[in-house]
Amino acid sequence: MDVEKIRGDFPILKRKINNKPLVFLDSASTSQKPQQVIDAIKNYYENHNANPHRSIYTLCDEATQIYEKSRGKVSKFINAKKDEEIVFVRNTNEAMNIVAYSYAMNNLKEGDEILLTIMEHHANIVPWQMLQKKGVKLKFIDINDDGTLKMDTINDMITKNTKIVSVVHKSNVLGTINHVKEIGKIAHDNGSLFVVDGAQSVPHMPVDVKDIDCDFLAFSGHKMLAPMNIGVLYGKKEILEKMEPFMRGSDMIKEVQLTESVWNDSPWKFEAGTPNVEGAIGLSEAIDYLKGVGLDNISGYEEKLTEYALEKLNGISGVKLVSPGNAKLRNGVISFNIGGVHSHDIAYILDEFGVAIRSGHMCAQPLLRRFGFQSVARASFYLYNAKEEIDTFVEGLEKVKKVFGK
Amino acid sequence: MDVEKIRGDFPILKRKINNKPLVFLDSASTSQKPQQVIDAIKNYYENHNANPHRSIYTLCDEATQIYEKSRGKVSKFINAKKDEEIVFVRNTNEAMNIVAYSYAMNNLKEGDEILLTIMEHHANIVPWQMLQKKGVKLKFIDINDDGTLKMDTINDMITKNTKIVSVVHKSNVLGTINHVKEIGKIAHDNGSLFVVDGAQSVPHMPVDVKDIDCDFLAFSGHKMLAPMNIGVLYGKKEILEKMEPFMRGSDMIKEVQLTESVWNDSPWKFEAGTPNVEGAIGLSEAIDYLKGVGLDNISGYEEKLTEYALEKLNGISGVKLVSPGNAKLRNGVISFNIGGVHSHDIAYILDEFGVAIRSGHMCAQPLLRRFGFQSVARASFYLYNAKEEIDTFVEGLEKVKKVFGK
Amino acid sequence: MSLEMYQEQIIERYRNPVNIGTVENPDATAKDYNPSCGDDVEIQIKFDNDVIRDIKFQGHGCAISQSSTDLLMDLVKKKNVKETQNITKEMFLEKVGIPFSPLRLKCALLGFKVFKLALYSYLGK
Amino acid sequence: MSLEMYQEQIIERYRNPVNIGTVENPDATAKDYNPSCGDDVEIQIKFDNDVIRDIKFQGHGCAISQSSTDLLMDLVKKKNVKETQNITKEMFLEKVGIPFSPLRLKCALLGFKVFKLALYSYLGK
Ligand SMILES: Cc1ncc(COP(=O)(O)O)c(C=O)c1O
Ligand SMILES: Cc1ncc(COP(=O)(O)O)c(C=O)c1O
Repeated sequence: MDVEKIRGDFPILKRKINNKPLVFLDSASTSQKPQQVIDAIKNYYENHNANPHRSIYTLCDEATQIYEKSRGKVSKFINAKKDEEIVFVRNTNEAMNIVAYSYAMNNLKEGDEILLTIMEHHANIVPWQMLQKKGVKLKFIDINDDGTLKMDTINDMITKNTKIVSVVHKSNVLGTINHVKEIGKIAHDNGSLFVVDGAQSVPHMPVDVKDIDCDFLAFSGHKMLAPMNIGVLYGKKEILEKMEPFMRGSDMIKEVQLTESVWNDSPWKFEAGTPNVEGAIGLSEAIDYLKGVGLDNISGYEEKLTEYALEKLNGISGVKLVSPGNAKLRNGVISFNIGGVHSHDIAYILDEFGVAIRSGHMCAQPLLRRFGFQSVARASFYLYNAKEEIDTFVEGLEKVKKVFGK
Repeated sequence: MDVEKIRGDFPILKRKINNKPLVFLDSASTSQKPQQVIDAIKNYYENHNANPHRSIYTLCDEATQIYEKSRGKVSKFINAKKDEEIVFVRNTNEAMNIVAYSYAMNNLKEGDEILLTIMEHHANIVPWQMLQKKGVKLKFIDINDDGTLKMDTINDMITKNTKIVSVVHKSNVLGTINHVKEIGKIAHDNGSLFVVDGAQSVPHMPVDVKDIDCDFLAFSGHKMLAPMNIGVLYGKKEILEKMEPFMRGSDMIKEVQLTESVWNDSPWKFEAGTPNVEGAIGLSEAIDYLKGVGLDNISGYEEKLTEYALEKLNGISGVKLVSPGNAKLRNGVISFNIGGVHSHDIAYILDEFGVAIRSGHMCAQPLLRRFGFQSVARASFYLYNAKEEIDTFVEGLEKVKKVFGK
Repeated sequence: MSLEMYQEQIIERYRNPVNIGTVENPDATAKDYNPSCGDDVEIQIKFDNDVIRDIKFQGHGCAISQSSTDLLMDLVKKKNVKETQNITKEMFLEKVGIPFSPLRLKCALLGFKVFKLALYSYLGK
Repeated sequence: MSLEMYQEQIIERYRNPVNIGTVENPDATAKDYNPSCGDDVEIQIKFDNDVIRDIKFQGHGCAISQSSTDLLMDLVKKKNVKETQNITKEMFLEKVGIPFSPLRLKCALLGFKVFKLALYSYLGK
């Protein structure tokens, strides 16, 4: 993996922040975009833009092809059985809402249970809370102090009433990778639907839906080099087909009468209105880029960076990792605090060094509470980060301690 | 208005289709993008990209500012009272679904009525059909043969049970501009909520929500020079504040406990997950462009093009307009048929001349049925169309007649 | 130039389809739409010992979708289920022999899709 | 360099806030969050003839949000409702006199926002 070459593809890395080169360590929040993706957007609007599926002219056909070929690209990327299993959405949040509104609200009833984990992102908690008004109960699998899931408790927590098990593949705070294949087997043996939040896994490691055997997988393009507002809900064809649509309106229908309509086939029945062709081609280009580098190479490289960073952090007194553990457990995501200093102050002082890290509740308040934190700082790595950037990060942390007189 | 200069701003107009210059007459479906908008997207990703609202570093702050300033720009463009009345959505369809799911599903009950018109786009029909399962009745105001709404029947159709009146501002098939201010007054006098589908009006004419006094206005950026997948739901602050959220998840909350959450303030409570900063800056740039040319100039110019086109079409035997009427009634939208030739065949043959028109049901099947059509052809104009392009269009129509031996 | 798709035959079949109508007591019926344009085709089939005795269609649509459906009927009539089941899109297009533009393949294949649906529903019985 | 925002005073107030705690039988209470980080501030006020007799806060957050809230209390204590009602964001920031970075204005103003909410709730009574 030629990191220097990769860095050259990302124009924003030339940006100066407070007169220092940008050190972007917040890719778990959103990723930067390579020139290839930016150019694909530009090329789309300069040469092919039209509203797909709607008419019979060359541009419209091109837009349709671009859109549907991108669906095929995504399908292959996660090894889906059929392209029709890919629903284009805005982001992971929307994907989860489709499952919550269209599947759960229509199929679950009083007394049913949904099994989640304590390490979920809000995107995989808040949509399910809506089900409580139907008398559905939410249950949360706890974690060990090293940030791994208490796998041995699942069999006790799952019951005949558990209709849905929904689990994050890789935690955005801990970096923990959950054993989704194993959890999926428990869920299916129990007759439960199995949903995976792949927002942090799909961008960073090979993910194979056939191997995992999940019923749904949700992820966001913007975290994997693609533009904002394109994401994916993968769903098994037979489940999507039986589901009610979510958004209703144009393009998701075959025929509209005044008081009734015939739905379009899935996945189109879940894509109301003018779709995001720009986002689709951007995502397709991003996938090409990631495949070009190799997902295995990326996760291997991130592990090396994590190892180096953990070593450095261990040398700074007062730095406390949210969950301790080696690079194999943390996978490019390091959440930490410095005793008595709030994460906002850490992030702000690092910004003076050009270093961008996330601070706050990480959209995972229940997890933070589990560890007794209200907010944390997080550095996360991606293929374009250089080892030297970690040195700058560490330099910034020393300054934080100085400002706060530690 | 310097049309040649404007045309120079739209790179796609240099495109050749079947060796002929592109003549794009399908802007009512989606518009092309000026270089200024494309460059704004590129500049965003090359220099400012981050996930807004989430952290404390320079890029994040820039992305937040870009996003929220764009909201302010939209707010001023439609003369909203407050910036918080602008919810960023994907498109008009989603905007209508927010009102249908979050307002109507929670507030309407058996026996209530929703008043629509027969000229609605599917986006303003299908979401409301969902309410029928709650026992809500849909009623449709009819139109006159010239494509204008039967204004005199509204008072008879509106009843004390009418909780929502939702009307298209400008028809995407007929070009008719409805008297929304007047309809709104009737609705409000009746105590009904008043919703306007502005997908076709906002891009083409000045629209002022204070003057119309609508409770909601929906429109799509992609029809007004902005990128795909950014749109707007305007809603009066006091109504948005009282509404339940739609999509649930991250960013739309202030606090998340395992089984309950505190919602964020509106409009953010309607914007779950990573927002579309790219789309917002694209829309902001598009608004600057449209304001620079002047909405009044644009609608005036479109009227002139329409006049010229109608004159030419009148000279072609066999061409039948869906609704007859002068340029003042048609406002840049001309839907027609050629006796015995299906609209797809018309569109396909025109494509040989480089001319792109819409063909099909126009996402307005009830309206087409009202006029006895199953599908129609539609030419629609925008600020970048030249008079000569209409000549090419007419040349193509002559060929259609020849192919079909008319 | 791809207008050659509009051959005499297509225009003629569009104006005066041969296989239009309904079948008495059909053994299989199927209908589908082209969602982008609202075009539709409904096909009815009467079988006789697994042989297509009669097949008719009704529909609304462009010259391509309607005439290609009409031509399809010629092709499958009197054939036995097995034979027609094995016909692929590509074989159908080749047999019809009209140089359909890629842009119009969805139109050209609407009737074919509905025919397959009808076959499945018959075999599923 | 904008780290000058972290003055002695700010760090000191962050470590040892003067006005932290609760008020007995408060006449007004308000709480709000900074949604992007989850920081919160709750303010309680006891009035005496429309004069702020006692005011205290509790909260979680960064040095900027917590110390600026603490400083705000100094400013409004013993003042009368009318006077404090007229204090604008700008006036508050000027009086506190710390060169808050634009990036941190939301933090610096969280307590101010909650204080205003508490005033409204009192006046609304
Ligand atoms: C009147 C009208 N309403 C709604 C829409 C739907 O817009 P979108 O596809 O952007 O949701 C359109 C455009 O197709 C329209 O013309
Ligand atoms: C694990 C996880 N799930 C879901 C999300 C939500 O992603 P989005 O904001 O794109 O919907 C994120 C990212 O913030 C995440 O890290």
